[in-house]
Parts: sequence; structure tokens; C-alpha cells
Amino acid sequence: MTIPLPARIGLLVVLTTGFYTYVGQLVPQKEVQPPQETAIRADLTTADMVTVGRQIMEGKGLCFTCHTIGKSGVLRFPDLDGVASRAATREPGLSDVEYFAKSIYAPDSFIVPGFNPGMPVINKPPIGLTDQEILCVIAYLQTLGGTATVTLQTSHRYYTAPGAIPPAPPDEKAEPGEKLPLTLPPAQKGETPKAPAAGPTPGKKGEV
Amino acid sequence: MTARHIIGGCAAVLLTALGAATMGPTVVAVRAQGPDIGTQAQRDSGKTLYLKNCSQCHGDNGDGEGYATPHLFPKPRNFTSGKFKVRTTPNGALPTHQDLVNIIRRGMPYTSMPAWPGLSDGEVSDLAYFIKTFYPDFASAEAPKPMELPSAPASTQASIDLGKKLYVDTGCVKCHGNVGRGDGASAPTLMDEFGQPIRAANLTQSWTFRGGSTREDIFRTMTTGLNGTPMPSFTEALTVEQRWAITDYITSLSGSEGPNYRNLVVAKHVLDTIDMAKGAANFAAAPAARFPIIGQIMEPGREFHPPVTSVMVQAVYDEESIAFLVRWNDMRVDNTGTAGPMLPVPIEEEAAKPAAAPGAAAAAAADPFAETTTAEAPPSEFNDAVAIQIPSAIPTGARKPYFIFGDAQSPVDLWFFDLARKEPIQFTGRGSADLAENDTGDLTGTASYDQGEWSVIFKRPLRPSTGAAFVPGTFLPVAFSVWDGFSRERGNRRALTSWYSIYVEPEVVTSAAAPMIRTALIILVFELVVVGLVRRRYGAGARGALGGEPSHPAATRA
Amino acid sequence: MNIPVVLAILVVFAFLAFRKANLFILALAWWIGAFVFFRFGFTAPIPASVISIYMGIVSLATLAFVSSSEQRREEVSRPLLRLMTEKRFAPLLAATIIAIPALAAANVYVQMNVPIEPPFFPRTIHPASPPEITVHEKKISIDLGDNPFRELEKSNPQEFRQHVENGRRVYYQNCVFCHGDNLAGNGMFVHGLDPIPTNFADGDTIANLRETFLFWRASKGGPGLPEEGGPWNSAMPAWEKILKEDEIWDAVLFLYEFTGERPRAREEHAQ
Amino acid sequence: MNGVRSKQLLFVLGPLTGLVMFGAVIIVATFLTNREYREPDRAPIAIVDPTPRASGLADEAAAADAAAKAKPYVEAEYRRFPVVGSRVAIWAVAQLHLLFAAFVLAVPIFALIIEVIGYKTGDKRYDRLAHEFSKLLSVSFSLTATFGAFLTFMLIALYPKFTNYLMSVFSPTFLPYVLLFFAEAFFLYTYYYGWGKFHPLVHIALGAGLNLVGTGIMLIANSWLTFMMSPRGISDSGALISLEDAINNYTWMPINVHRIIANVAFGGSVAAAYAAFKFLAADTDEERAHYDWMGYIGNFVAIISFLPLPFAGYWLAKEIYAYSQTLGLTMMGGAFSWLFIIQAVLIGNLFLGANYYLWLGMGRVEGAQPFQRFVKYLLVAIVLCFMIWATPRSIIATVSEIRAMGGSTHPILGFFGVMSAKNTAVNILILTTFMSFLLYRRTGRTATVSWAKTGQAVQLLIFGAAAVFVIFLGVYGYFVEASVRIGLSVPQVSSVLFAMVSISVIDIFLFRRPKLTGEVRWGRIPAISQYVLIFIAVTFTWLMGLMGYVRSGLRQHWHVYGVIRDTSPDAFTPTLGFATQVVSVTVLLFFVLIGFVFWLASLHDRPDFEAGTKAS
Repeated sequence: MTIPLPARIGLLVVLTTGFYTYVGQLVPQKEVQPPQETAIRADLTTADMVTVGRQIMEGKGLCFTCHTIGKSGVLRFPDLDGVASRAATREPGLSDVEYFAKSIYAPDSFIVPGFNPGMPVINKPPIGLTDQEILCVIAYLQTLGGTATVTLQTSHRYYTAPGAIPPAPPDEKAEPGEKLPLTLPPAQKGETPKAPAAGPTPGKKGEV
Repeated sequence: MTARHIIGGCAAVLLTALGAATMGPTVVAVRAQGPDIGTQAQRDSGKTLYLKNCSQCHGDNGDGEGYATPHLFPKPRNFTSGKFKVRTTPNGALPTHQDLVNIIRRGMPYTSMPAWPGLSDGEVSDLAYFIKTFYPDFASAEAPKPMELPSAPASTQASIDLGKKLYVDTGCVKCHGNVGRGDGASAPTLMDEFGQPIRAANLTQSWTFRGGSTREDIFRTMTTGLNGTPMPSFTEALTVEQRWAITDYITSLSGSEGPNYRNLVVAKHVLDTIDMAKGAANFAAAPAARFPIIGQIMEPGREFHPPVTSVMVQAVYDEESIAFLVRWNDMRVDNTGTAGPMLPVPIEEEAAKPAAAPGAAAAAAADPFAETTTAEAPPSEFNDAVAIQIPSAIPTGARKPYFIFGDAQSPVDLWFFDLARKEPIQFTGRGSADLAENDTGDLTGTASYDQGEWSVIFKRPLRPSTGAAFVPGTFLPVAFSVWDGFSRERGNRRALTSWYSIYVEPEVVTSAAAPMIRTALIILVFELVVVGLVRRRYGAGARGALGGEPSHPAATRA
Repeated sequence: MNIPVVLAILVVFAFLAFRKANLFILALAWWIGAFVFFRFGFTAPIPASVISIYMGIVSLATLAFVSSSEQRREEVSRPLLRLMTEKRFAPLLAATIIAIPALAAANVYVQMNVPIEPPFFPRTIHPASPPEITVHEKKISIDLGDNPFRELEKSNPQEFRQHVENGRRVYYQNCVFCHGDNLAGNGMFVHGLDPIPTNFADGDTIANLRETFLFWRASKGGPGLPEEGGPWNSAMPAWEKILKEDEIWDAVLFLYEFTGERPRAREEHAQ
Repeated sequence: MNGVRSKQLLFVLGPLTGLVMFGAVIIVATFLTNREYREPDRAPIAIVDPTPRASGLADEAAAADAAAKAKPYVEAEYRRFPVVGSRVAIWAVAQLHLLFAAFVLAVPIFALIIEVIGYKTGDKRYDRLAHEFSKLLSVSFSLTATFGAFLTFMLIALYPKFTNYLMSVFSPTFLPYVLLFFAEAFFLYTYYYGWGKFHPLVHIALGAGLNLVGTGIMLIANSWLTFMMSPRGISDSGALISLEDAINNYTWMPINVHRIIANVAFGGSVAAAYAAFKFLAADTDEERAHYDWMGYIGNFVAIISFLPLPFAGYWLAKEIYAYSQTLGLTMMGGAFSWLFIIQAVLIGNLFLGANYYLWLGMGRVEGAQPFQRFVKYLLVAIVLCFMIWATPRSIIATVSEIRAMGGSTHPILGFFGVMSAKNTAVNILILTTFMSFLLYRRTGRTATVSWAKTGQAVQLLIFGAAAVFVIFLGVYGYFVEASVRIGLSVPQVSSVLFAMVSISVIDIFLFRRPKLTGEVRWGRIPAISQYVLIFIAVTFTWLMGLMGYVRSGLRQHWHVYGVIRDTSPDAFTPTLGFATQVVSVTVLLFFVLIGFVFWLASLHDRPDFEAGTKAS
């Protein structure tokens, strides 16, 4: 009873591919869904923003691909543990919110000593968080060693378009406009915001 | 060769250790002549150790009035009274030096007296010498002689039966209760000689015995009594054999040596619909998990020493609902007052004496065996109660609600059962100060009390109208609270567990038999094919090539 | 490394080498030896998933080695062929044929009956503190502050002793139930707690922490832990609800005094 | 004299012609595509003719227009492929196309190398080998083209919007691509059918041209797919700014180099598998000897070109990081990190298989016994490296195991999970395999040069020094910060490359005129070795499929990373288990088709039907 050669070779090929497929089944099986657009309602409280911010960091923001919380040893990226306690004093003249905003909108402008530049700009594709989403992330970051203070109305000077108005709350029907005062960012270089205040938000939801 | 050497060496070491162990008591016995109070240096060394380690509870003057005393129950020993509970000496006598050393070494389970394994033998001995200075009789009298404690006969069914009879006849039931759960008629009124309330030991939980849980320990306690407590010596009332018989009976009550605490209760699927009328019979198939209970000492209104030390939990589910059976021991039913998870507890009460029947028990303490209890303990102001707590929503990731009634972000559902009522009600908790009744009508329950044990059944739909669903094959955090009305527990003053898990075991647990047989058969067939092929090719009948390479004939081996 | 196991393996191999064992036996010994080494040779056990990867590699390598030359193939196959073909080995062969599937079936049984364990979530034991906390309406800087009574140690030892003594009282009235009489984290309620209370007497933990950190942990407790600190499982009370600020500082003094540790000094800012 | 010069001239001219043609094609194409579109000249529209018929026609047209307006044309974003879905369909077809394309590119490289060796050494065997192997070309070429066409149709049908976008960016490259395809066909058929019909040098020149054109085709196709991964030369909204930048994007060059090297290795391994098949099917010792030798050569080419492949991989990974940190970390730390454990298993198997084949091969040389005793040390080194490489970074463990380990990182294995250990392991693996080659080279020969002892000592010293240096850097990596550690792989790689080159050079001189102590008896090798060759070929193919998946899957929910988002139902990244299943199915399909190609090629050797019947 000899097996014909082509059958033997066929068997070998099937067994080999089968073995590799089997190896492939042994590793953790994780399906990565495309990020969900987190709906940010205008009436989010700061506590809600913390929760949403955490979700964004875990999901769409991809933050935990690089950053860790509460890990020590040789790190490739700064650990975010207690980051809020350092943020306010990192750069002179920047409050903690502004420091966070700057690190997210212009990540290479300040590099934590001992690390290499490498963080992508978060408000541009491929990650492309909206301004509101970034505010939520900042809210969560503030809880790491501090207390969240930002609201959806908080303004800072690093919005998507320099000199543009800060994000209007996306759902203006839910709340009358005057209840959500639009805080203008500190005017930079004497520029005055040109966009009409009631115009579309700088948030790019759905566009990317 | 090496193995033999190793075994030999081990044996030698073991023998030496055994020898040393058996010689120890002999040395002590020899020394026990005249007052055994050590040298001045030993007592001084003991004093230093005492002031650092012991005086916080036992007081600088040994009077049992240390910093911690107000919150402790049982109270720390007052060394100036000369009354020591755990001894080998006759009732009323002072302990031997070794008795003191032993108790320092081992501590007292389920009290605030810890074991001190970190101290050296010399240090423990020095401490014992120093403790003796608090009571002058140690120095003046002869060193106390230990009683003769005969070695134990084997425990038999006959001795257990005899013990059971003697247990009733001798009057143990009066304090310890019919089945030993410490729920005897006079149990609520017991007082010790210091005027403090005292509880009869729960004989079904041998691991909580203060003097140790071995048969020798139990026998010794019955022989010597516990000085200063209502527990007398039975040397006169009972013969040695009778005491061993009772010991055997008591040992048989616990069922296991330790509490075997678990961190998980498995809910089994049952085919029959859960019928509340059937009571505990619904839970015959479900394994029981014992969870440790601790006092709620985290939020104001603290309970430092809850009388309940553990709960037994079982769970089953059918197509519609899930049911929990929660059981715990309680010496008395309290259902004449109020109960509630939010009742206020004045902060002053934290340091007050533990529940006692004020002025009731002096007589009882004098004679716990009196035929008629002179003073019934007054009815309690608060009711017994129990609660099961689960998160209001199935937690994602590591984040769970705070284990004390939840927190603002993550609320919990509290299934609260005031045992004076018919049905449990549901609360939603967002912290111990923020509880709200939120009864959806989903929850039903029954409670019964028998021989010192509460059995409470909670039943709820698997998928309720609101709240977390129980999904087969998943884990859900679960926690328990127990209030003992007699101990004035209500509101935050209660006994609780931290989070444990309930696992809802899927209805069909795949049997291992089929995969086992399949695996074995596949391998067997494979083996037979291989052996068959090999035999065909290389067997006696077919001496052929060995390697089978087409290109070169392999050498055949004859 | 588990030295006895490693030694035992070495002894077995020395013995085999001394006896000039057959390659088949040697290969078997290598395989089993590798398994025993991976499974039992480490004090921190290697997870089963990794062991299976390693054993897969060892199996491949062993097979490759025994078949890598004519002589080796011959040496390995001889005992096997004899076992399978010679009559006098028939009982042994039968036993082997039955034993292997039986063992495999037993393995399947064991694999299917591992006890259920609740999910486990790791936590950061000493999470980062906030820069500042508010206790009894007073702002206390965790980063820059210090125990207000620490300086008394030098300036006024007598008053310092009083603070320590007060801390001792506070400890034994409040903390002893969990952290234990000897501060070793083994109080009478320990069996009901997870995570277990901190052991202050291990000569390591509090020596690495600043007093303000301890103050933060004591005053804000488990509910005040940041997200990563194993949220909401810790039974550490928020002592600010019960104790005064001074009492907490005193208790912190006592912890160091009793254990003989020194608190970690504040690190001077670089630059 | 004249003949030789003309030969040399031809040898130079061949590639030159190829180059010139390539350039010409590009220029023509650019010219054609850059031409402005002009309306063709037409006669002016006829003067209006006011007849009823015309108005009727106008009415009709208006009605048709209205109807058309009522149902406007909506451009489909996606269409669904039946049963398996669009993604899997595209995946499988693209994978098959790529495998055949790799094969079609690899075979000429391999054949050309062999032919040149044959020409230089005058050994007729090489020529025969090259010819025999290029028999497989024509069928595979048409299969490649078929799959390519299929792929294009599927792209247009299933992903119209995305395909339109790619066309809008890359349309100028399409014409050169097609023209090159014609050139490829020309060279391929002349190369194969002209075997032995031209002067050898002319023929070699044709081969060189074939390779050049083939590479050109690959470069263009690579520009499309690398653009999808690391787009460049476009505006924020995706409009083309510079075609040059779009082609020469971050990952283009590394992918080109990686693919060329991998193609050589792939060609070698498939040649070896072909030889193995023929060996096993052979009837005569002579045939066996020939195919044993062919398998050896194929495997040699495969493994030698495989050795630098990890370095090319590093370069690619570095460029990916350089392009986008997010992309890099998705690859190494995110969803794909476990894929590299599977890759480790495959590459470990490749190394083990290659070494094993060499050790088995020692059996065909007389007097190889003394070298056999080194085998176990080499094996131990390979096993250790393999283990380190396959140790996962984040270990899968149960709760009780984590508790027993004292945390989720193992105190010892934790060290093996990080880059320092992995780099060291792969470098040592490469060194060890190189050592196996060296040992094999020594079987049956003794060096006779006067400095033989010294030379061997120096070789050993270099080898040892390289190994020690690599390990030292690996250990050192644990004590320095990340930026330094990443840089350490460069000295590691260069020391290994230096060791390999210098040892080879010494070896060549060392064995100038060796004393032959044993003869190489081709064909005397156990059958299992041939199965190992097939196993290596399958593993190679599978590895290509797997790495293709990472490259493509890295984009996750983007068609063009950061520019065009994938909003189809297949936008999610599947599990690794599913991916390996798809890879396996395509690899099996490939081998079925390759089997068919082999069979077709073998028809050549059979006697013609008529001749056969006449003979019988």
C-alpha cells in the first residue's frame, strides 16, 4: 500500500498550511472594529466628559497603543499616570488644559525630556478627533492625578484652525443658544475671528 | 545512591526535630517548681516589648484599658484580675507559664488578639514573665500545675451519639443552642465577670474557637473551663470519657476544619421552576459557597465586631428567574423594631458597649444553668435584615461600583430584606449616603429561622425590567450585608462582604466523556495503523530496507 | 530558578551520559527533561500557553536531530522497530498502545475540569497622587507639602513624642482592624478583604513613600483612588470623614515610628 | 579575439537595450498622458431645420432627458461579492495574483543567475537547469495576467469609488505599465523559445532585459499599493499635487527592495520544490543526481537571499514608523502584534528546515562524519533563538497563572518579549545558519594552503566575536533608553553582515585548491530531505501571504491611509485566526495551480501521442 507521490505531496502541503492555520487560531482572536463616532451631546457634564474621554482614548484615539497608565520601567512613551499633577508646571505660562491641548494639537512642540518625538497630530487624519472629542480627552487626562474642570465650553488657543472660533456645541437645538455662551479664544496677533459665530462647527464629524 | 542519602538526611533531621519537640514540655515541667516569674532582666525586656506591642489594647497598667479597648469586643484581657480563659490548670487557677506563651504565640481567632509569630521564643517568654507582674499571686504562690489531660481516644459514631445525648443532658444547649449555633435560650443574656456581655461559642464553626479547635483544645476547655466567663469546668459533672464524647460531638458539628472561604458562587441551572414554597429544597443541586463577613468600618456609623462572621450562599436559576439562598447564624430572631439600610447611626454609638440587655444578665451570668432565666433580654429596637448587592449595570472592564452601596458613577441594586416583613424590596445605591427605594416589583423572597440559623431566599427574573441581567456563562460581582438587630445593627452599622462573584453556569455543561473517547479512539487508530504498517514492512515476514530511501539501499540489521 | 528541579534534571542527564544511553532514550529524556524544566524549573511558573509553544519547538528540534543523519535515524528507529515487531515485546507494545490513548483521554478530562475562577484585573498598587487635595476645607499639597509635625522631631522632641503617641491612639482605634496590631497588614478582618491591606512593616513599602502620599491615601481612601488604582475594590476608608487632619498626620508619624522607617524625602526638582 | 569582444559587447548591450527601451517607454507614456485634450475639429452644427419631424425629435429628446433626470445615476460606493464578501474575494484574488507575479519575476532572476554561472563555469548542468526551470514561465505568465485582469475587474466592480480615486492619482502610470507588460511578453517568449538558438551572451542579455522589464512592472505596481499605505504628494482633500511624490512615497523603496530579495528567495524555494518533486518521481540514479543537485542549488539560492531579508524588513518597518507612528505602533503593538508570533513560528521553521536539509545533505558526502558532531550545538543555538523569538510580549495566562507568576509579566520570560531579545535571536539564527553552510562546504574537503590553521582560527574568531558582540548589544539594550536601544539594531546587523562577508572571503581563499577527501555523491540523500524542501517552499509561500496581509491590513479602516476611509461592511480588521484561514486557502489554491503548471511542463518531456503510438 504505497500512497502515490502527488497525494503524498498534497498531503504535506495541506498539513503544513493546516499547521500554520492552527497556530493562527491559538493566538488571541481580536476583531478590530472601525472606530465608532462618539456622539457628543451638548449637555455633557464634566463627569460625563471624563467617561467619554476614556472611551475615546481606548477606541478611536488609539492613545493606549503607545501610552500607558501606571507602568514603570523602560518606556517608549510617557506614562500618563498622574499626568495632571505635572501638566500645570510643564511649560511656563501654560495651564494644564492648555498644556494638554498643545500636546494634542501640536505634539512635537514640547517633548517630555527623555523621550523621542513621535506622537501624531490627533486632530488630523488618520485619527482625526474633533475639538469636542479632544476636550473630553482632556477632561479624562485631568482626572489622572487631579480633578476634571473642563467643560464643552472651555476655550483654549489650539483649536483646529488657528484663529477660528472655539467649537460651538454641536447640538444647538437641544439648548437655546444664549445658554451656551461662546467663549472666544484669546485673540492671537490681533486677528479677529472671521467665521460667523453660528456657522458650522470646526468639528469634522462625518467628513473623514 | 544520592537519593538514599537525601532520604537519610531528611529522616535524621525529622527525628531530631521530633525529639526536640517532645523534649520541650519536659523542660518546662521540670522548671515548674516554685514561683516561675523569671529574672529581672527578663521582666524588663518583657516590659519594653509590652509597651511597644501590647499596651495599646491591654493598657499600660495591664488593666485592659488601652487605646483600642472601646472598639474591641471581646474586650482585651485585664491582667490585673488574674483571670485567664485558656489554661491547662484547674478552674479558677492561674495559668502556667507555657499557657501564656502559647496564647501569645497563637493568638485568639476572630478576636483582635493576633498571633505573634515575629517574636522569638525568648521574647514571648519575657512578655509572659512581665504579664505576671500585673497580678501579685503569680509571685507569691507556687507555680500552678497543669491538669492531667489524658490523651484522646478514637472518635467513634457511638461516642458522638453519646456526646450528643450528654450535650443536652448537661445543659450545654442552654447557651450553645440545640445544634450548637450559640443560640441557646440564655445566650442573649450572658455576661462575664467583668460585667461585659459575652456570646456563647458557635460550636458549628470550630475555626472561631478562641482556645483552638483541635479535639485536645475542646477537651481542655471543658475540663478547665474559661475563667471569668460563664463557661464552667466540667471535671466534676462529667467523667473523662463523657467529656471526650461531648468533644467528639462538638467536633462533628463543624463539618470541616476551616471555613473554606470562597470567592465565587456558582449558580446552577435547574429544570424545575423555582418554587418559593419548596424553600431550601430548590437549592439541593447548588454548591454552597461561604463568604467571610467583616464589620463595616469604612463609613461613619461603624460596626467593629459583627456577631456574624460568614454567610453561606447558594444560587440556582431556571428559564425565568434566579434565586439566591443566603444562610447565616444568629442567636435570636429580632423582628420587633425597625430596619433599613439608611437608618442613622449616631457617631457616639461607635464606641458604646456592644449590645447588651442592660441590667438583665447579672443573674444569668451567675448561673447560666438556672432552670428559668430570671431576666429575659428585652426585645430589640432593630430588626435582623439581609441584603444582596449587585451592580445596576453589568460592569465593563475592571471598574466596579464601590462595594459599600455603590458610588455616584456606578450605582448598585440592593435587594434589602427586613426580616420582619414578608418581602424584600429593592434599593438603588449611589453611595452609603445616597440610597433610594426603587422597587420594581421584580423581587420576591422568603425567610425562615430555625435553630439559630436564618435561611433567606431571594428570587428575581434573570432579565429584569431594569437592572443587570444574569447571563449564563458570565460573571457578575455580588456582595452581601447582614444586620443583627440584637447588636443594634442598622444603616451603616452592619456586617458586609466585599465584592465576590457569581458565575451563572450554562445550562448544558459539556460532558468530558465524548471528547475523551474521541481523542482516545483517534490516537488508538493512528497507533494501530502505524504498528500495522511497521510490522508489514519490517516484521519477521518482511525484512526489508530500513530507511526506505529510494536512492540507496539501507543496511539491514540482522 | 527552582534549583532542586534543575539539579535533578542534570543528575538524570549525567546518569544517562554515563550509561551511554541509546539515542532514542536520550531524545525522550531531552523532551521530558525540557518539559520538566519549563513546567517546574522556575519559581515563577511559566504559563501553559508559553510552555506549549516551547514544547512545540523542542519537539520539532528533537525530531530534526534524530533524523539528521543515517546513523541517528538507525539508532533511534531500532528500539522502536524492535518493540513493534519482536514477539517478546508484544505485552509491552500492547501496554503502550493502550496507555497512550488513555493518557491523552485523561488529559482531555483534566483540561475540561479546571475550576472556574472569577476574572482578575490587575491594578496599580501605588498610583500617582494628585498634586493637591482638600481635606476639611484645607488645601494640602501632596507634591510640595510635608508632615507639619515632622520638624518637631528635631525642634521639640517632647511635643513630637506626644504627636506620635496620639498617632498610636488613632491607629489602634481605627486602623488596627485591617492593618493589624503589628502593622503587618494582617488585622482581624483581613480574610474578608481583597486587595489585602498594606503591610507597613515589610521594610519596603512606606520607606519608598512620602508622608504626604500616606496622608492622601489615608484621607481619601479607596473611593479616592484614581481610575487605575483598582477602582472601588479597596476597602480603605476615606478617613477624612472620621478623623481630623492632625490625627491623620499623627497616625502617619506613628507608622514610621513603630516600624523604624524613614519617610522618603521630597525630591528636589531637577534643574 | 573578435568573437570574444563581440560577445562582451553583446553582454553589455543586452541590458543597455533593455534600459533604453524602458526609458523610451516611460518617455512615450509621459508624452502621451501629458498631452492636452483638444476637441476634434468638426464641421459647424447644421443650420436649424424647422420641420415637424425635428420638433418631434426634440420632444422625444426632451422626454428622454426628463426621464433620465427622474432617475439620476447614482455612483455606487461599494458592491458586494456573493457568498464570501468583497474583502475576502479581493484578498484571495490579489494574493494569487501576487504569488504568481512573484513567481514570474522570481523564475527569470533565478534562471539568469544560474545561466550566468553556467556560462562562467562552463558547466552544462547549470544551463540545463535554467532552461528546465524557465519552462514553467509561460504558463505562469498567462496565469498572472489572468489574475491581474480579474483583480482589476473586481476592483472596478466592487470598490468603484476607491478605484476611481486611485485612477485619478495614478492614471499617467497605466500606459507605461501596459507597455512594459508587452515588453515583458516579448522578452519572456524570446528568452524561453530562443534557448540555445542564440549566442549565449545574446540569450543572457535577453534574460537581463526580461528581468529589468519585470522589475519595472513591479516598481509601478508597488507604487500603487504603497501609496495606499503611506500616501504622499497629495493635498489634505486627496487631490494630486505631485505624482513623483505619490510614487516615491515612504514605503515604496523598502517594499521594492524587500520584494526583489523575497522574490529571489521565493524562486529558489519553488525551484527546490520542483526539483524535490522530480527527485521523488525519478526512475534513474542519473535523474536523481540531477534533481538532488538542482534542489540543493535552489535551496541555497533561497536561503542565501533569505538571510538579508530580515534586514530589509527592518528598513520597511522603520519607514513605516517614519511615515506614521500610529501605523507603526498598530503593527508592532496593536492589533497585529500577535501576528509576529505566528511569523516567528514560520521563520523559525524555515531556519530549522534549511539547517536540517544541510545536515541531511552531509550524508551525501563521504567523510562527513566528523562534522556531524557539530550538529547538536547548532541545533541548540537554533532552538534557543527560536524560543526567544516565539516568546510573546504579552503572555496569555489564566488568573491563577498570573497570580503564581506574581504579575502579568513573567520575571524571566518578560526579558524575552522585547525587541532587544528578538533582534539578538534573529541575528544569532542567521549566524548559525551561515555556520551550517560553512560546515557543509567543508565536508569532503581539506584546505591545503599553508595558512590553513590560522585562517580557520581567524574565521572562528570573527564568528565568535560577532556572536559575542550581538549578544552583548542585546543585553546592553536593557540598560539604555528606548531611543538608543532602537539604534542598537544597526551595529548588530552590520556586525553579522561583516562576519558573513569576511568569513566567506577567507573561505574562498582557504579552499582554493582543496584536497578532496570525499566525493559528493549527488542523489544519495534520504527522501525526507526532499519533503523538507517542499515544506520550506510551502512555508515561504505562506509567509508571503501572511506578510502581505499585515502590509495591507495595517491600514485598518482606510482604503488610502488617512485619505479615503473604508465605510464598507468589511471595514473591520478580522481576527488573526480568520486571516490565517484565508491565507491558507489561497496558498492551497496557489499550490494546486502550480501543480498544474508543473504538470503542463512535464508534458513537454513525454513522448508525443503519435510518436508514442507509433513506437508501441
